[in-house]
Amino acid sequence: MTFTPGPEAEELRAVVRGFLEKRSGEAEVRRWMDTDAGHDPAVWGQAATELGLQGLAIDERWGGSGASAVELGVVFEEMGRVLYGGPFFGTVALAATTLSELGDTAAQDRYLPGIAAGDTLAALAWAGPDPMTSTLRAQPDGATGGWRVSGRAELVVDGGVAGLLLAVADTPDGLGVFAVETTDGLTRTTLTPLDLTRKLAALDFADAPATSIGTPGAITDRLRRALDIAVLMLACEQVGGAARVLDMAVEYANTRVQFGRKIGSFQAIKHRCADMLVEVESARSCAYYGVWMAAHQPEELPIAASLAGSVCSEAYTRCALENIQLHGGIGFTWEHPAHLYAKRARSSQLFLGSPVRHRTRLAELLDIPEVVG
Amino acid sequence: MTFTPGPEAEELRAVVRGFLEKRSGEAEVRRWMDTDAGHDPAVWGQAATELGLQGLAIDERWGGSGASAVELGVVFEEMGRVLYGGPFFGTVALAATTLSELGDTAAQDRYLPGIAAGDTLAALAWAGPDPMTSTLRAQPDGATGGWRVSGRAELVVDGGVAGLLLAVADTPDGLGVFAVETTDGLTRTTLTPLDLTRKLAALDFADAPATSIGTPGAITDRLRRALDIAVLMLACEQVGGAARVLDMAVEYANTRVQFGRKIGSFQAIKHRCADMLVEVESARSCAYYGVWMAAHQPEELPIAASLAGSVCSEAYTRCALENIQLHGGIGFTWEHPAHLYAKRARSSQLFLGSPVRHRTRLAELLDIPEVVG
Amino acid sequence: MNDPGQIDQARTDQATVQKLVEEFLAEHPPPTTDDRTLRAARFDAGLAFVHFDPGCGGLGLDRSLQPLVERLFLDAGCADWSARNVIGLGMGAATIHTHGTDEQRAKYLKPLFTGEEIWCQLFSEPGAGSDLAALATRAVPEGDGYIINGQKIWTSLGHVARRGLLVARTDPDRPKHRGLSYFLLDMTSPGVEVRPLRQITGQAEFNEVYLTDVFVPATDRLGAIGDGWRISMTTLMNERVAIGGRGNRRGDGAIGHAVASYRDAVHAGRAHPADRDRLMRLWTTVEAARLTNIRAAAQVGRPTPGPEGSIAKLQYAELNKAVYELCVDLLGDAGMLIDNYTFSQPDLSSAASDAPDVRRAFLRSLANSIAGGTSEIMRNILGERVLGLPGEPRNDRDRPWKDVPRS
Amino acid sequence: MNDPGQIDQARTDQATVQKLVEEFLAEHPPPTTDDRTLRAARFDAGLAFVHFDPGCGGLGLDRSLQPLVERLFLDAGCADWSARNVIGLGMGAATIHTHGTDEQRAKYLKPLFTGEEIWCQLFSEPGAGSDLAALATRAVPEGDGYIINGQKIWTSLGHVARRGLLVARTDPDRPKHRGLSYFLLDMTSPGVEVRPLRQITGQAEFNEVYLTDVFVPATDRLGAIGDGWRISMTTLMNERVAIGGRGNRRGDGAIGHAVASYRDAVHAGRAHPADRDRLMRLWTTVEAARLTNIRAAAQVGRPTPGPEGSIAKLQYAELNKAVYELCVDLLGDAGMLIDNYTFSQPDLSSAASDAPDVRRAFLRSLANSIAGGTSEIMRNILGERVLGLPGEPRNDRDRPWKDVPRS
Repeated sequence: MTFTPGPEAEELRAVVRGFLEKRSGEAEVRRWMDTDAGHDPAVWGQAATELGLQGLAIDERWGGSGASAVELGVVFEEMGRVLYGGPFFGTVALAATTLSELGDTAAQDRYLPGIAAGDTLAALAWAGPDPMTSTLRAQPDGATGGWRVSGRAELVVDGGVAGLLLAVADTPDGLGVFAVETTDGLTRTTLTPLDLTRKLAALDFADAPATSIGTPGAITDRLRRALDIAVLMLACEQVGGAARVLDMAVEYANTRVQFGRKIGSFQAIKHRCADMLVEVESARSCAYYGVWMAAHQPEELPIAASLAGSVCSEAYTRCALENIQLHGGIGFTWEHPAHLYAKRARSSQLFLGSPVRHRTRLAELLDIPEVVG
Repeated sequence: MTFTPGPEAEELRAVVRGFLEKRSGEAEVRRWMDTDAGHDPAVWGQAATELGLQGLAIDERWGGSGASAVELGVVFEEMGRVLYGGPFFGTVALAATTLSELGDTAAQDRYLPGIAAGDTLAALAWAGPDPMTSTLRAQPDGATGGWRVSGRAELVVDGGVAGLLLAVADTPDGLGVFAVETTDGLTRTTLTPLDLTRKLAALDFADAPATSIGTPGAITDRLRRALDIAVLMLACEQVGGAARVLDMAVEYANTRVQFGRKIGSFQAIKHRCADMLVEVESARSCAYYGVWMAAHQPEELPIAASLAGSVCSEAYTRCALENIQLHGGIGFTWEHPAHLYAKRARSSQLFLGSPVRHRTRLAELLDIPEVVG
Repeated sequence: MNDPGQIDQARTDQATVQKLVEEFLAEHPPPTTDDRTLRAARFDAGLAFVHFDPGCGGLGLDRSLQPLVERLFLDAGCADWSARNVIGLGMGAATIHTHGTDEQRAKYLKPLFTGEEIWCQLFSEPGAGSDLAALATRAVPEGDGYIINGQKIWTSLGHVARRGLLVARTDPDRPKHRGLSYFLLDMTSPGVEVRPLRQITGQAEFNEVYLTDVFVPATDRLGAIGDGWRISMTTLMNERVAIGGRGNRRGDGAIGHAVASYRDAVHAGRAHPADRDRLMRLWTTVEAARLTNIRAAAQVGRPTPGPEGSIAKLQYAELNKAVYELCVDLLGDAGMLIDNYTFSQPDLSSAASDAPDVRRAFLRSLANSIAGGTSEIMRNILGERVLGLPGEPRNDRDRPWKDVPRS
Repeated sequence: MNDPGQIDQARTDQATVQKLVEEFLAEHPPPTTDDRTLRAARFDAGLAFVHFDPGCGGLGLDRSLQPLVERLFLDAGCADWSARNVIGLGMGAATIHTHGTDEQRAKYLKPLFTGEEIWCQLFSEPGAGSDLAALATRAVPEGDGYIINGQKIWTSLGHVARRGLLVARTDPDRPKHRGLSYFLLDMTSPGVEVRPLRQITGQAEFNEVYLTDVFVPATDRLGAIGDGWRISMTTLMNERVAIGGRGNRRGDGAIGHAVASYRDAVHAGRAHPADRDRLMRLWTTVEAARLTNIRAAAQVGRPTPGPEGSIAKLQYAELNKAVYELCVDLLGDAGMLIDNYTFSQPDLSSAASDAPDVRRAFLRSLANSIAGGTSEIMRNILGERVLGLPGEPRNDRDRPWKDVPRS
């Protein structure tokens, strides 16, 4: 079995890397991280129209390229590498994937072309730790034939800028996904994220008018699948970030001189870098395996997603914190980029399921019993 | 607060160390570890009659010295340091402590003088992982006015050589401790211990005639206290062993030359030794604190015992395994003493409560709730 | 191993000291005595640093008695200055007392103790972190003093300090450790510029200090010319003890926050069954470290802290990071937020908050294993100076400083 | 990064090889063909080591195809020789193929593959472990060959091996790495004495080999005089891949035992709530390591294993120890016992047991991070040869070997 991204994916990577290095370097990232929008609309538009990134995995009938999770994973890896601050995760990994997986063609016709074109910013909202147990509520609106969504989503990635909100909400028939496009009955509160390069908002829905996507009670498996794909995209981001901090650490260890020697010649530093390399390669294996399975062996997706979800996020955190330690004092300053990666790592470790939760899910999938009492 | 053993205890240490170095060096330990008895009766006798070690913490009225847990801890530390193979743990840490704590003067009159004199070898037997939930059974023997003990104790430290067996057994009135002195209704099976320097046996009791010590159902707290003291003696042994392997590692690192340098000059080795030092000092603090509390603040005993029980056993195992790694191939051979310590460490880590069990107990004592469901 | 005679002496001294403090407090009741007045009187009574010489705020007693004295004054309701003048009290006083002239002790120790003069430390430089002895700030003799030029970094309290502990190079032609001298710098001198250094929490606890043609009189040189490295060791040993030695009651400090975070998480249904053992593993390790500190502090008969202080420093740093990492994990989603990244310059005048934002505390903790000597340096010290393992091959120790490669 | 053209080629080759193996198996049905006969035919068909040259048991294909071939033969019911002749198949063959003369390849590769000749490795010495290049065994020219004197250690299969991969010093006046030569030793030569070396499990998997005036003909020197270090690198790189590359199905091997141990413990009421996450943490790490191995093995276009093999070796070693430590913990009290410490000398002819005594497996695992290069050496290799970090200052590399300090 070969699950390393193939030559086409690597060609894509080269293009995306070139684009992001030019349009989302550290200076850009820092400039935009202090804004509420978090990103440069011009870059976002260019990503959509010139590179087709937003539509990469969207079917061609909706203006996308119909590529697989493997290629999309490469894009997230590259974005993770530079901490790209646009609402790509909310729009593409969460909203577009959910629309694609839920298979409601009316909704797809309505929303996917805008996402692919770069015109629509979107987000997935839920209340509580896990979308599958969201405590938002939706009820039919007899007057309009539509729905009304209520409740507070405490923490929505890209929720501050998204024009299209997909709310995961409970109904008398079970879990549903609802598109909220108006600002009626919607209050957004901007939050201060630990990771300033990923914007977060709290959303209060008060009988907000909404359209159901798919049939409430019948979308559970498809939503779970969409979330697993999002977990894998997060894992790819984490691999990109982890590899970048390893590069940064090695470069510093090869430059900084103390005690008359480059510090990388000290085993205390060298062995730490070696351990980081093992972490990065482990994470990379899990992420690549995951997106490959998403594309080619969907029945393996749950295990592959939770494997990547636990391994990649811990690897990234360990590498990002190690990178600060290795830089010494300078790594603790605001001016050095090391902390931006540490914050992204730490924050994304808690997003879409903590490592321990993913491991618990894996145990369940593998039928490894829990200890009772 | 000062809980480091005081000058008297340190004087005792010097005497015990000198004795054990002379009479229980590595050659002696190896010679006796291949026997079922596991120890040299002459050394045992000398320890009792010349040094008074068996009776050190036994009250003077039964021929002991009435010293505290602090002094007894020093003896166990020194025995752990040389892996003394005699049945001191079963006889003194478990049996004598239980007799002392249970406070049944008739039993004390009968058994403690023999232990203090070095004439009685003893052991504490129970079935199942925890003495407090032993599944041995005892029932009154109407004919004799005594009791009959039944059941299988899978694993009894020093159970192969002990003439006096204290069996923790369940009765209709609750848990009791029963002295079994005869061989009627008793079958001993010698086991192959992971740690050849601590002998283990399985004991099958089949209506073995026994005498109750204290009142069944009323001894629980006292037995728990005796076991906590035994945990602390084990912790002291572990500190002695851990300190010894650290010495061994440092000595080797200061001697062995590779790449034209003493290997201790490499940070990979040096920093490992530093971490071992931290482990040893942590373990030492917990063990010393524990025996001090046992002697001076009995209400602190449960917390102090489980603290030491978790910290010291993990520290010892880590140091003992690290010592093998540090020695490289030679540390993997039967002829080098490193493995004897690793086996003692690993084995004693599973005895009288694993670290995770001690931590769970600590959480209960500190009223730190568990997660339900 | 402690000498029996010393231990008996210590017990007697403990009672003596306790009595002296009680008498002092009766004479100067904290509720009705102005803080600075009380501290001045305490200094004069020899109860400031009981192990210092009489006349220097001390009584010539054993160092192990000092924690007892501090506790007695705190228990009586006196203000806690340990954070507000942490450099002065924790490291400066002992350095000046050990190496200062009578004039220097007379001039600096009392205002340091009363809090009238806050101290900062001017050791680290951009090019001299772990390798402190490589520092490049120059001190060139001129008239009856020195002209200082260079840049220092990581100067906590630099923006409020009146005085600084400064190490500078007086002879670049000698090997690195032997060309340094130690100065007591008046921070109000012309040419001293303090700039805040923003850190990853958004705050600026530390500063960069630029020294441009700063004049220091020869009377403010501490110890002999070229003796700066040896003297700075006194400062650093005390620093490690001060860093590692915090927190004296079981369950205090970071681990207390973790227990609270865990309870909250259990209550909110966020905790995972594996979290309890993770918490307890940290709890036991923290408690073991605390007990080791107590054991070390109770060692009598040692005039200065030894390299064992690095055990406490190393453990404190690594544990603090692990504990706050757990705290953030226990927050669940809320761990993705922070209270704020607003720029500010704390002066440490308020006592440590009882309930810090654990996310901020987590970020701050990342400096614990760097500041005051990295964990790697601590392990070197433990390996070489406590365990006696050989040093690494060095090419920087015996050559003139100016010829050693630097970055 | 792989070249696209190469990947397409690899896919074609895969189909080709699959077809060749199927045809071969049709001609030589494993159920009715004697094992050695089948292996001899397989060698002649170029299906022994498909990446070797034609005539040498190979077809000149990419190395990444070999695992596929092995699996196809195993699936067809052929015997697994990988353990029984682990040194020969895992390291010896590649070394002889890469560095041997046509005569040497013709003489040694076929009996190695058929299992007629078991090989062992004579590298380590008591004074040369991690620092292999310091080895002291001397090879002195005499007549048309060499006289060998010295002592080797850690020779697995030494007691059953017919041949040995030997590195010895031919020139003590040159620097350590440059005075070595590589020999193919006939273990039945006079002067070769093999003594079992008892290990901490009680068994003796390894041996000490004493070489006293052993004659080796010049035709059995592999490569040029003084080229021994470079050639031994081929052996070691293959060793690391062989060690790290074991186990190919998810959940196989040690972690499978751990899952079984955990189930047993849960069933018996011995498991603790924290054990499940501890198990799953290991499970995920093992699975990640397994996937990294697959990724590495699938890299086409590389004639020999690179230093990345050290990733697999390092992970395998550290994980195996941690996994078996968990297994023992899960046993509860029974972890204080062992099946036996009886002395024996395994010849590795039986496949790895499905249910080993995990206590014995734990003890055995302690050698994993030592044998075949310690984990410390693996980290050096990863740091220096994969990441490009600078080496340590060395005083042993350029001096004549005889002048370098040794223990």
